[in-house]
Amino acid sequence: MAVRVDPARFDPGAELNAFSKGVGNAGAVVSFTGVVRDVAGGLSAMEIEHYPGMTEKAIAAIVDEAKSRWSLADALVIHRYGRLEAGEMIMMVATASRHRVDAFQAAEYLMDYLKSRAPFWKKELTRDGAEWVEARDEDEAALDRW
Amino acid sequence: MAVRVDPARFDPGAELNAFSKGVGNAGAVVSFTGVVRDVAGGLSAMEIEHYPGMTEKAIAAIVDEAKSRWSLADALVIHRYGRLEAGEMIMMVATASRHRVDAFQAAEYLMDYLKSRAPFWKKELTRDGAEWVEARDEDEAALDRW
Amino acid sequence: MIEVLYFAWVRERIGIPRERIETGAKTVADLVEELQRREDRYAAAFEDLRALRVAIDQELTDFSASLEGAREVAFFPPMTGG
Amino acid sequence: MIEVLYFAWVRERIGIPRERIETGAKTVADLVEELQRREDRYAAAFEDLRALRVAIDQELTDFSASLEGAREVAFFPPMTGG
Repeated sequence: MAVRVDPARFDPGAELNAFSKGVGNAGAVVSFTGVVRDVAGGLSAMEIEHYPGMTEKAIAAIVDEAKSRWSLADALVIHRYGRLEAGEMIMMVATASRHRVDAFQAAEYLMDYLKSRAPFWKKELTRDGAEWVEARDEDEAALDRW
Repeated sequence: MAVRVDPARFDPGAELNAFSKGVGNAGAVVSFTGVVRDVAGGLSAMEIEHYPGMTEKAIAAIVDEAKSRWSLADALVIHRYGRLEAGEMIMMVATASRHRVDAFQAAEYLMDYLKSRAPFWKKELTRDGAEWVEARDEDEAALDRW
Repeated sequence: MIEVLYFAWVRERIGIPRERIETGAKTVADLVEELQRREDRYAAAFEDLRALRVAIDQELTDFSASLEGAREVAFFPPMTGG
Repeated sequence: MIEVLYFAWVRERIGIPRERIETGAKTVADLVEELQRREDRYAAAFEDLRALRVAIDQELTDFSASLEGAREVAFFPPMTGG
């Protein structure tokens, strides 16, 4: 299980291959990658703030919970912070299991909890200025299904 | 939307990166990769038979149905056939959407239908001989949720 | 004349991947009966129809389907892709 | 002495990312009241507690939580990671 909170760019394809190589006989690998979207009004960049120390702990706790709920051979979470340009990868989650349903469920669970329970805050920088992204009710509601 | 039915090996990481590059502003990319598992008794290889002509049509119909159900910027299906050694990639699905839930749901849908509605048949070659993999009731049942 | 295709263990039991058949069968079920009567290897392949799937012109269908206008009929076990 | 941290727009409204505070507050809510009374920028940051989250020693908690033994308290808006 690996958790990386790092401002540096990463290569999702290389990460997926390295992760898959390490999972041995797991059979099913699911990945999610999130990209900085261009927004109406022209997003020039995004700034992600986080809470060093708590971030790693919170993500580790989310991964541990996923491991207790599903049969996982391995899991990977990469989340960047700092300034990111439109089109850049923000984050990645990967899960490996013998069973595809477990790999899918665990990846969705990790995403739902990373969205609302890991201490990251996004600020969108557009031509019109800078604005903190507001948490959406539907992201909070998504936690209820687990 | 790309569908490739091909005996050749592929590089999932390179496929993921190429796919992500092409989805523009979609934001959320989900991938699934399936690997030939080693089975008890020692799997030496797997042989995948398919129905040329029908396979491509059946997969295209499954992808079209996914597009009608979810908001998808793009989708990719790669499925190999012929002889595959343990540890080799069998297949890959990728989906891209503005919304992570759509990308996840569509990828799971594609996997469920590829399992039971695309004309592929797997034969496991072990030390003890060759045996056709039997369809599992739970794979058929998985279609009911959609 | 209909092109009849066999896949996976259906192909192995019958011993050939495809053949052209001159038939007056109106439905898939009629064709299956005709084949079952031919030889033991066909009887073995079509022993339990619940374990078989059928496609007409590369579209999944069922055993009651009409063969009218059909060019290609394929018999195979449930799929195991993915 | 408690280390108090602020993130995102809470940090921006208060103007500093962290400070050490000497306080007799028993709960997070007591500490918030104390801060609100300090200056307008604190009052602005803590205007609507429903828009805020709090962590004690890097664990999410709520405003009624006790500060006994706490070394670090952090205030921030709902998270928006992923």
